[in-house]
Amino acid sequence: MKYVHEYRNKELSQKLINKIHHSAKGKYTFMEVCGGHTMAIQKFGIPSLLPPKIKLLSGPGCPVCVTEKSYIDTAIAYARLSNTIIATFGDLMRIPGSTSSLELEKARGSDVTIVLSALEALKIAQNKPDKKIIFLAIGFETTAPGSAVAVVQASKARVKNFFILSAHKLMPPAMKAIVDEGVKIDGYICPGHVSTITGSAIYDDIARKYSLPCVISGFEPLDLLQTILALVHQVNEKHSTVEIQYARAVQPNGNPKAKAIMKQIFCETDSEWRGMGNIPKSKLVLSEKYQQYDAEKMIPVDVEPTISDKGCICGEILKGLKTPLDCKLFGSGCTPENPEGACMVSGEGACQAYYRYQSQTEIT
Amino acid sequence: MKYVHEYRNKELSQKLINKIHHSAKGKYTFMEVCGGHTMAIQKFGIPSLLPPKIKLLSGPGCPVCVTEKSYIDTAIAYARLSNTIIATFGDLMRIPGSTSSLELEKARGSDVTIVLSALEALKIAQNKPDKKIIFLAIGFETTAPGSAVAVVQASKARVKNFFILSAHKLMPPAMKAIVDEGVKIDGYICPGHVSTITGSAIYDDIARKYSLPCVISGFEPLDLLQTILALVHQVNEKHSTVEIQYARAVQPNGNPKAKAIMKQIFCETDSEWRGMGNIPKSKLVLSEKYQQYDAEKMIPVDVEPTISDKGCICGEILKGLKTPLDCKLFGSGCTPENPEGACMVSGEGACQAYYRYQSQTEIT
Amino acid sequence: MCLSIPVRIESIEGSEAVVSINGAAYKAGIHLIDNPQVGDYVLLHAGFAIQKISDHEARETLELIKQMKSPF
Amino acid sequence: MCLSIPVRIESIEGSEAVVSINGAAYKAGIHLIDNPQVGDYVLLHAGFAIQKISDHEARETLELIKQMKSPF
Amino acid sequence: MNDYIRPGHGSGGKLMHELIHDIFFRHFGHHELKKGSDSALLQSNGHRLAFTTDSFVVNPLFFPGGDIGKLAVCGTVNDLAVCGAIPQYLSAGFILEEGFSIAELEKIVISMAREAKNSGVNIVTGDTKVVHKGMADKLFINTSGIGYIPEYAGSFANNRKIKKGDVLIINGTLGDHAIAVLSEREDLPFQSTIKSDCACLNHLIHSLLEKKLHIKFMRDLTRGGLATCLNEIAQAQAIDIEINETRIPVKASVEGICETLGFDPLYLANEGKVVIIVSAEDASEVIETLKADDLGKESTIIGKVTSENGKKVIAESAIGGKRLLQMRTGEQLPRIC
Amino acid sequence: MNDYIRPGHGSGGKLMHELIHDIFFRHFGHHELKKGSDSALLQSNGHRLAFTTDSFVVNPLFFPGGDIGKLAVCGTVNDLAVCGAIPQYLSAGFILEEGFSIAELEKIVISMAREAKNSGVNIVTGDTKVVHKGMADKLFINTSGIGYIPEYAGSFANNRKIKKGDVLIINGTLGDHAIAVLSEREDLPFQSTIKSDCACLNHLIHSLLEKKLHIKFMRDLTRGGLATCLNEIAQAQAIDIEINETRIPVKASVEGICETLGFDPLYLANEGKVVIIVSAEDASEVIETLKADDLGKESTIIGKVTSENGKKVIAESAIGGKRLLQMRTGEQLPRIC
Ligand code: SF4
Ligand code: SF4
Ligand SMILES: [Mg+2]
Ligand SMILES: [Mg+2]
Ligand SMILES: [Mg+2]
Ligand SMILES: [Mg+2]
Ligand SMILES: [Mg+2]
Ligand SMILES: [Mg+2]
Ligand SMILES: [Mg+2]
Ligand SMILES: [Mg+2]
Ligand SMILES: [Mg+2]
Ligand SMILES: [Mg+2]
Repeated sequence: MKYVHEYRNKELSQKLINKIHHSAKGKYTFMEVCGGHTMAIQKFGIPSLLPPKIKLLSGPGCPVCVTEKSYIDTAIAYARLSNTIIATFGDLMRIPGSTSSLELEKARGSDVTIVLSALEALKIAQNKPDKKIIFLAIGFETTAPGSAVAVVQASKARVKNFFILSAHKLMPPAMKAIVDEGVKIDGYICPGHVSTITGSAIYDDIARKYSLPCVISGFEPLDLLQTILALVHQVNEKHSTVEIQYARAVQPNGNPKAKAIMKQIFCETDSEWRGMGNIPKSKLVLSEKYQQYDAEKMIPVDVEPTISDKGCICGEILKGLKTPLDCKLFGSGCTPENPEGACMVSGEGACQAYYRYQSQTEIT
Repeated sequence: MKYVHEYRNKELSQKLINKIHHSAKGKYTFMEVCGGHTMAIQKFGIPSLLPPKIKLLSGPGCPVCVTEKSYIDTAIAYARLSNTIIATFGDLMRIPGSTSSLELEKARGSDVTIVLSALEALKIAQNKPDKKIIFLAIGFETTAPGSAVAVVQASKARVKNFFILSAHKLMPPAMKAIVDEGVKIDGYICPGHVSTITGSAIYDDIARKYSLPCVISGFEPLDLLQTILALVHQVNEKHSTVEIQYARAVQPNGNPKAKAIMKQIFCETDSEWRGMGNIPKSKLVLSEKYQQYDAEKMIPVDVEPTISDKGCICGEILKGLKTPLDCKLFGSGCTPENPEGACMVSGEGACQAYYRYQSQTEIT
Repeated sequence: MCLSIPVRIESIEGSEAVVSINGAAYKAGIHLIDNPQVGDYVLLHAGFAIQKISDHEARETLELIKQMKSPF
Repeated sequence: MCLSIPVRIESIEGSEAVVSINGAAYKAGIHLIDNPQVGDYVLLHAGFAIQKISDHEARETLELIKQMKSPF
Repeated sequence: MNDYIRPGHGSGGKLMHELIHDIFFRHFGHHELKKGSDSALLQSNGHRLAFTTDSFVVNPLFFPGGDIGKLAVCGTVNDLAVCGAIPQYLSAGFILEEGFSIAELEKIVISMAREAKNSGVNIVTGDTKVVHKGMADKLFINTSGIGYIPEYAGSFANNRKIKKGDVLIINGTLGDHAIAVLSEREDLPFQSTIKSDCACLNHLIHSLLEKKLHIKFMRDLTRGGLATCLNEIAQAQAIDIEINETRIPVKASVEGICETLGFDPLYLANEGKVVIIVSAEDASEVIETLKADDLGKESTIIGKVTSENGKKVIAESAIGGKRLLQMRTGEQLPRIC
Repeated sequence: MNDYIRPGHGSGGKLMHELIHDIFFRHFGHHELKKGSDSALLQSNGHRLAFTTDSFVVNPLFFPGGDIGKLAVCGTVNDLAVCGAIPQYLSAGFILEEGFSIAELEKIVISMAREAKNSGVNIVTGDTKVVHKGMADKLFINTSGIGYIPEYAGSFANNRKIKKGDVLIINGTLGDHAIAVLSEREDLPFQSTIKSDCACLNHLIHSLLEKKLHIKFMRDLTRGGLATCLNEIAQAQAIDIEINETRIPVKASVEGICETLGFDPLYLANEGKVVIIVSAEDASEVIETLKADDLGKESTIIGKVTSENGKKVIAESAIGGKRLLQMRTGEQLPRIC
């Protein structure tokens, strides 16, 4: 068993689809907050298989889409310094800052290199002691532990030229903010990989205080269909509890080792989210003790003033208030080749996902 | 009048040739010590126009050919240092050192750049304050004043990253050494452009003590033919004085301003000459006061041990004891594309000059 | 967010493991995993193993669906 | 050695002069020349003017050859 | 953001198509160029020719299953062959970086010579340029190719009418080339046994044409992968295409690496794959013929033409859901989310 | 010292010839390639074709009198034309560096389109590759070209016998291209009004062929300059050539810059010059025909064939002295001595 194709079985999914069709009575709006879910939903054409009364909304689950523009502007400012190497996941390369992007800065001569892991960035620092390596630490709770490991390793090996620029965001505060904003949803498809680290307890508040069904889902079609079915059942039965559909990977207690190292290295702070405004305690930054690895603390740089997006409704899409089709720019002024907003840049940004995997109903 | 084509007049040169044929009685061997003369002689096919009893020998007048191999090895060692730029006249690029050449080091990634003047090298230093610029100061008395100017300018502008690696050689000591070595010649075609700086007095010793006719010559065919005629006359009349054929450019006193700045910056020292051994007081190095611009004094470097040439008779050719045709490697083991010795590298090295402008007698 | 796929641990050296991604080998950090063993399937994310996969739970999930009765 | 050709000084600024090489312009150092004037022909070597050319001597040399009697 | 060349302008997707249309087609304007087909089909003094060109800039130069030299021959041979031409003559233009090893150059040249011989073409004209250190990435090769259109391929080259119900066939697995090259690069630390599919397809294609099977269209997959290729076909031929994702052959390890990096195998580069459109009744004979060749062993039907008047490509997923398959938008970048 | 590519391997001289013979001719081996002529003369299904390729890597991209685009069209058109072919179709392969300005690209493409139109060729197939920043020097272009051999040029293309006494004609001044490009480069601080001679010579050449003048051989001068070109001719045709240096047209400013840098104009690159060998009796009519065209205004006889059985090139100097003129050995470097 390899835990992938087994969950793409057509017969079994047909069974779930039938069951969903049978169980769905009223109207349901569920939000998947994880961009990976958005992608999988589109890729497998799930909307074309659901009854029309079930609507899936895409939430703020793409760490790239929610990254504040000023963060990109800061990264670009660093990229323009000489003797500096920006190490980044490919995701950030094309995100538009106020007047440029990392891809464009690279094209103009900056040293911007794509890494697959925080440890790779650290290795570059060790191989090039003359340069300052700034690792763009983005991602949610899933990715933050890796950055923490890199900082611990840098500290052990006394590496002096490795820095991180953190935009690690936390998922639960955003999920709460969405409901606080008044977005009408009937349940959350909770992010499976975030939950492998955090465990399920982080959603307890949402289920209890906001009375929203929460199901932690895997990423294969059977996972998602089973999750949707579970949400439909909870709604039908007026329950609101946290269920773990993705039991093969998610422990109720998450990954204690990863949680411990995150806690050791990072502390929580308030943060801007692109299009969502300030959310309290929603971001991880290096704690006092690890300041020497904090690019912002150690490397002064002039950042150009942030210019706000014109016409982009990314924020409202992230909040689930609108869909990409509501945006006037979608598909004309804003395409994956020339993205206006962050949601069009990332492969799992709601706008790009819509653009690439447009559902069958919209096709015909 | 533009002082070039007027001296390439066929009729006038025919007059001189006739006169030479008429005046030449015995056998004559004259040496041109300037590579520029060697080039001009070959380029205009002068040997094919002279009576066979007049033989022209090429002396040590190519600053590249006489540059000791260890100098190239040192330049290569500097080229291999990081953060260092070698600025050089094109002449040195292909000179074989013991195991490499500057061209090859550049191909391997070293920063080696060609300049047209010492001031260009200084400009590079001013534009790139993070790098050390080492200017390869080669050439005889003609070129040394330019290097001196660059050092003075560097000093005035307080440039701290400009250095010279000097191989500036002096002509008269070598001309004497040749006769001391026992080379049989009947007169010197003295270097015209060296003499614009030094004036004519530097050859007085040679004319007087060695009883050799000396004529300072220009570089056009009429100049050379007139010089050869003058030498024939001196030999016929058993004179040995210093004449200035190149009067339009050479003052008896030379260029006092240039001589003064050379004296200010440089002092004389003994030096190896490729193929000629050590010659006392034959090289210019920076004087005590300007040490901070002396690469060898300021930038320590490990130079690989010098490997001596195999089979190359460059030295004997420079001394006028042999011609390139006497070399077993000439044209097969040693070509301008793959030079074995320095005389094949420079366009005015005796071997390359022979290779490229082989005289009509050898052609047919 | 958070691309992640199940990979198999093939060998372990210190805090790094060679994992097999359907046959392709990759060196992953296993700093975040307790007691990793050769043969374990783990989720790989951004160069790190972030969690072991429970074979038991994996089968359970499928079994549940298989045994579900069709509504029709 | 010592490639050098006669060039004409076209303009002077400080210790640099624009010289004309048969019509092509080049900025040469004139640090080594006393009293350089626009219109002077100088020998250019390795970026520097190294000596003025005497028009008088230049003509003299040619005249000498012209007036030489043929031996035949 | 539009004023500079970005990697996506060369990655075979939408950005590249825009550049080609806005700059090259607009100014060069020739109808054969504007067709955007694999080769230009030309008349030269009453004679019918196919003519094509490609430059090769792969890094690394050597990879499992091939090297830049083999690629340079195969790419151009294939562009001729898919147009129904018999490839005859190739040119070879080399741009060499100062410092590049002549021994490596020779290896590459030998590889080109071998591949040319195998595929029956002659390299008849060439050019060599050297640029200074740092001004090129070791070596680039351009090959241009000429072929003639044989009688029996004539009607093919004129495009038979594609009809609803016609099927699409591919001759093997997707993405092997892209992943073989990527795994060889130091910056992508994967190790695998995946080999590039790089191969000359002219004999394989010839075997179809000779049998006078009713081939309606062919195109070789290259940079933009299957999805881009199908979109090009759909647009150029004005048809709707539907493919079935479960039928598309992809090696397990290729799929795994894709999932790790966030790549889609449908957009990965291939260098020995061709998409063939035939009528449904000919499909089995075509597949049989393809399977008789080593390069066609895994040939399979991947989809069908669903409309004679459209330009969409639809993919049906493993569980039966459908989605619109678009051109790739830029270079695929490894990502974490 | 032999194991690495050096600039001289691309400078059109002896090093390059060695590389081509030892590596390319040896392994590719086709007789047309080995002829080393400007274009390969081919049979395609009974039809006679000329086929040629060149890559263009000039720095800077824009220079007085032209740009890389114009050069790319002229170079290939000329290689076809000097073989007696009527140039018809060109391919255009672009290698673009990330970050290159699309506006500049468009300028270059417009220049190519204009030059193609003027010379009557069509750009019918193309390719675009993008390499990462620092992996190429802004932009490289490859053009390959096809032409057909018209009836009246047929015998020319088969090489008439060159005889002792035949004369060599050139259509204008040497070295303008090389010096125009050099003076535009920041590292060679000359300012001059010298313009590149870059031009398509096909109409000029056509005017000779149409008149059925007894042209015996033509070759366009490019990288290696006149001296290298004449040596190639002498070797390929097994003749001795003698040229008269005073008759070789060189602009005064070009000559001056050469003397300053230690260059020899006989080895400087040209991009709109052709050497033509004709019998002495035809010379005046050929020159008259050439002079009727703007590109041939300064046509002149520069030398003659002195033996039908040799391979030497001799130059007679201004004062009547003679010397052997050899191939250029490497890139010419500016020097002080
Ligand atoms: S389509 Fe573009 S502009 Fe519109 S909301 Fe999405 S990202 Fe913003
Ligand atoms: S031919 Fe070469 S090896 Fe012989 S003396 Fe001259 S430089 Fe030396
Ligand atoms: Mg193709
Ligand atoms: Mg092509
Ligand atoms: Mg192709
Ligand atoms: Mg060529
Ligand atoms: Mg390189
Ligand atoms: Mg040519
Ligand atoms: Mg060519
Ligand atoms: Mg050419
Ligand atoms: Mg192509
Ligand atoms: Mg560049």
